[in-house]
Amino acid sequence: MADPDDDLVRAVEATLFASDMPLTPAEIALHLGGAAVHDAIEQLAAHYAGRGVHLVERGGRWHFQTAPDLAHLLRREREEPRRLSRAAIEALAIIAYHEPVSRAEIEAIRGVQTARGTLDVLMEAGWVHIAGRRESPGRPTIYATTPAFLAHFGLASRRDLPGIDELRAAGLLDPVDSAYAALAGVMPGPESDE
Amino acid sequence: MADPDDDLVRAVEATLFASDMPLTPAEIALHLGGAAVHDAIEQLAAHYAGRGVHLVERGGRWHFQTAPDLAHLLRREREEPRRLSRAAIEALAIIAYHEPVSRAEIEAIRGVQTARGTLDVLMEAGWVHIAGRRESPGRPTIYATTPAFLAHFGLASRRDLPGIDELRAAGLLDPVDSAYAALAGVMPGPESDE
Amino acid sequence: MTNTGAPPDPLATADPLATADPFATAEDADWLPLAAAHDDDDALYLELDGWEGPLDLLLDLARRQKVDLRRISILDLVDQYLGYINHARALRLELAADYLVMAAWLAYLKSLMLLPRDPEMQPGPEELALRLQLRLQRLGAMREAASRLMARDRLGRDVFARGAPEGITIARHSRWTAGLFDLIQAYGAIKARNAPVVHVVRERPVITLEFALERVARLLGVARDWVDLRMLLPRFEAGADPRLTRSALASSFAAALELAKQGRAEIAQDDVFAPLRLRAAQANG
Repeated sequence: MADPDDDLVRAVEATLFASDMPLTPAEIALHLGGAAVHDAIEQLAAHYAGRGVHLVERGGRWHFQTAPDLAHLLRREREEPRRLSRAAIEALAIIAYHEPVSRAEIEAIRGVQTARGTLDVLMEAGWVHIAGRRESPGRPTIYATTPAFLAHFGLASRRDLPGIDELRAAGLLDPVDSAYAALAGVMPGPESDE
Repeated sequence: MADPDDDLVRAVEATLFASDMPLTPAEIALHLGGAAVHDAIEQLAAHYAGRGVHLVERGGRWHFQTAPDLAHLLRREREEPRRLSRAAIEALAIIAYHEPVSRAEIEAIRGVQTARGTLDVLMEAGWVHIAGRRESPGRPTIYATTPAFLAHFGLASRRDLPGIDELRAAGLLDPVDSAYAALAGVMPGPESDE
Repeated sequence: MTNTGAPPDPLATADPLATADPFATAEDADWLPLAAAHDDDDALYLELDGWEGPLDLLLDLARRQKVDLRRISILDLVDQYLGYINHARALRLELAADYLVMAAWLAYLKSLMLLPRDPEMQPGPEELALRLQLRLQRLGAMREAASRLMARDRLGRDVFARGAPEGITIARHSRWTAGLFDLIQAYGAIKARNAPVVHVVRERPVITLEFALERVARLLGVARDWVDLRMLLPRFEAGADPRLTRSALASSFAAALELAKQGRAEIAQDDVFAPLRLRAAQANG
């Protein structure tokens, strides 16, 4: 316990336990007078790996959460008052797998117009934010996911999105135009035929 | 980890971690389908004893809290220089010249009420302390300056404060009107000409 | 906007219905109340079991072929779709327009696929069919991804953050500053403010109207000659407050007006901004 390394581990542990939001290593270090906290975080994550509480990384931020296998014991009895609609769930998935993506691109995939409120609901939940505008005609607003999205769905980063590598390899994240062009062996865009 | 005892310990750990209030053993047991949780709690408390977070009992209820020796980490201090308000510096001056004085006396001298926070600021700064109570009706609290006050203002003792005569010589006792007139460069009145 | 299922030009003349975008039509709801979607007979969902538009219905029908989406038969799919729509019509279900638009477009696609190929036509029926297939694959992929995402251990539902974190705060600690001069100046100000009140009404740097009236009347006397008003102003020593001079001019002017009004003086001015001249009232003159 007198080991200074242990002291740092304890300090990082206490800081992460006490924080009411996930912290980046830089934020932890700032709190601890600029100490190098990387090793301490690794040590803690390893220590908690088998316990009832895990230390996890979500989008570069660390927080403690209960072990997933205990979900059946802890799941809250009361029903969620509101549930995401299918439209919102699909829009969220499309944003996550394609980000950054415009509303028109979401609609092109879903084949239906997206009600104005749908994206608002996702932004209100804190999972999606406006990521700027695309430098294309009309300069449409583009959307991307937030660190809170990663935290909520238990993803260390977007690379952990289920099946994203397979989808990308199969070309299913490419627009229909370029997928068609690839299949038909032609350049995308209008063909200049006679 | 496959040990059922360990599973119970993990479940108790997660339950206590996720709870938003301290829990009695009976409440924990209720959460976990009526299991006997006493040993698991003991085990957890022992496990956390040397860590950055402790499992502690308060009035029969258990909860996690930051190790006492690390509690200072929860508040990172940042010092910011701030100027005293006019009200505060006037109150301080009155205390310095007239100590010990009661709040009512300060107000009588200043001619305006003194907000409660004003004296708090002076005490927080370490320049004023409560010097007891006056043996008069209502036994009001009386205030006096501290050695830190002398140190901050570079005074060897209160006798170093300039006296009334010196203040007058320095023009600091001139009525506000004439001080203003002097600044504005106004001639004193029209001469009575022929 | 990137709707690649847009019909080719010939289609536009062949069937005006099909010029409408067969995709991107219906709007969708946002938050579903728990299990309420089926209870309210929303005309938009028209007992079509809650499909979100024709592409959604097509995807569901395609999945019933129980083959990889890359291997579905578009002709069979078209038949299934048209069959479904006809069935719904037979049941007198109210169909949203976009389902009918899609039906018309698919019927046209089917006719293209069955008729002898017209080499002039761009894009050809194979391309239209392939593009439809690609769209179905993409929608299917996202729908599956969405359900896998939703099935993950979600924070606040399956895994939980600490229930009662102490919170970490940055306490701002004020270091108060004040100098000795501030202190004694403040004390001086209090003392001055509360010094035994001896009210000395100071003469203000103005010439009052009463003063000017008395002075102008006295100087004007019974002068028969015109006098410039400025000659009647009190003289101040050099460096006197200029406000005093202005005040004297203003009140003397007002005094002149008052005297004229009383019939004790006459005023003349030859031009705008010219000197103002004054003389005693001429008896009945």
